[in-house]
Amino acid sequence: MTLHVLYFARLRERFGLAEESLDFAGATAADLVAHLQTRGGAWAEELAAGRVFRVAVNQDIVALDARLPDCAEVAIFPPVTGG
Amino acid sequence: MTLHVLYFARLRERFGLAEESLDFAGATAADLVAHLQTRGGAWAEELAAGRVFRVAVNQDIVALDARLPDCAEVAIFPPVTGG
Amino acid sequence: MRKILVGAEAFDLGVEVDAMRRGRTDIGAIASFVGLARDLNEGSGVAAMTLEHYPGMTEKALTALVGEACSRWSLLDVTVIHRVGRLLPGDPIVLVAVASQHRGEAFAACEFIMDALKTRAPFWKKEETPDGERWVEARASDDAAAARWERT
Amino acid sequence: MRKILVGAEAFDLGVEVDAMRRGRTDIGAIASFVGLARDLNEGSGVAAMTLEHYPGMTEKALTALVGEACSRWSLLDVTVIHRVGRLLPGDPIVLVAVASQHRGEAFAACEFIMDALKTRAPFWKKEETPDGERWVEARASDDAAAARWERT
Repeated sequence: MTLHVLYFARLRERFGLAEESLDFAGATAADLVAHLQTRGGAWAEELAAGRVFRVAVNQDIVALDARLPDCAEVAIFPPVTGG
Repeated sequence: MTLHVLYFARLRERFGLAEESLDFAGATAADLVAHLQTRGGAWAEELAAGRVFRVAVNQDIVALDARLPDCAEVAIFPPVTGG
Repeated sequence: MRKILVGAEAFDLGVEVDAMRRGRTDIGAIASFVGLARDLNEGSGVAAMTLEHYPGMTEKALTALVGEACSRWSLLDVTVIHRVGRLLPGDPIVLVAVASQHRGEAFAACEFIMDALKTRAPFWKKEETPDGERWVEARASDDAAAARWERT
Repeated sequence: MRKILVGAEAFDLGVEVDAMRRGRTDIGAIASFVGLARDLNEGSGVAAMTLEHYPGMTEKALTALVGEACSRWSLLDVTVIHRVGRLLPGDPIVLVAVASQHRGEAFAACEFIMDALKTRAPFWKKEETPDGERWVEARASDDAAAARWERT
């Protein structure tokens, strides 16, 4: 499936990337995270087990076992700190 | 002792009196209330046992058994309804 | 920095809150409240209301409850303004604004001051309704709201 | 009547609250909150901060949490404004104003919206300190504040 993936705040800076389109063979948010970890470097570090980050699918925050619909907009970002 | 007594809101209207100076022989706020009840009419009615009113001595709300200092400013009024 | 005002004049929330924060960079949170005269109360239309108070005791009571708020929470500034006299539906009656470093304290202190004011400050409302004038009765819900803040 | 706005522009609390009450006589209570940029956080001086957000999801998240507030409390109007971009100490960041017939609901909904916004709306703060730039870390106290509103 094709995904549009967005990164925000510290993750955007550490990955050096705000957004990308991905052809992706997995099924869930956890699969996507595992795939991104294989890129190594900041990807492996920031998305490692035990690191705290959030995943939103089509602009709703989801749990890591959420299934990804085709053409989904997926965003990965640190816990929010607004207000 | 001499007291300066003030009445507010519904009590002021029913007594037809906003303030008065009183020579008073009693000791407590309850004594003053009993004395005022003897005036009969609205006084007896509004200050009867079971009616809800407040007494302030020198601008602090007190319980009925509070002793009255000489020259005290005593106010009798309905429960407050500001804000 | 506390400002306590009782009078007939209208107030402006924006002006009061701007005055609190002007020239300061240590305030993180300002919680505020405005109470307004409604056109309906206890099922009757209200054409106007008149607020009576006990001059002297009013300021003393407000000062005491603001002081209590300042001793319970870490506050940077407090403003309380309460109008008296005749007011029309839609008119602001009371303003409470509380500045603090953090929002939890600002919210708690602002609500505490309003709840305490409702039961401890000597104001009385008289409403003009189609059936004539009537004094507003104290509400049990206001006593309950104030009692929430009592510490054991 | 709900107004939700995310942008770089400054806002004016007085203007927003006046807009809520203008021409109405049914509002009894307006609780409002303004969050401001402070010059100190976590022990470091803060010269400025930059707020980043997730355009689209921000508005969706704010709309959802305002809708949740409207379903939990009887509200007459709600305004939420959140700024993004670079802000200086003393600058207002966020405004929440809630109009209701009664103060208890206005206070509760206003505080709920702020607590929910802190944990559910995609904003991130980056501070400029003497030691360089740093992203603000999420605070456990914000999670705790939001959890207070969870219904069992």
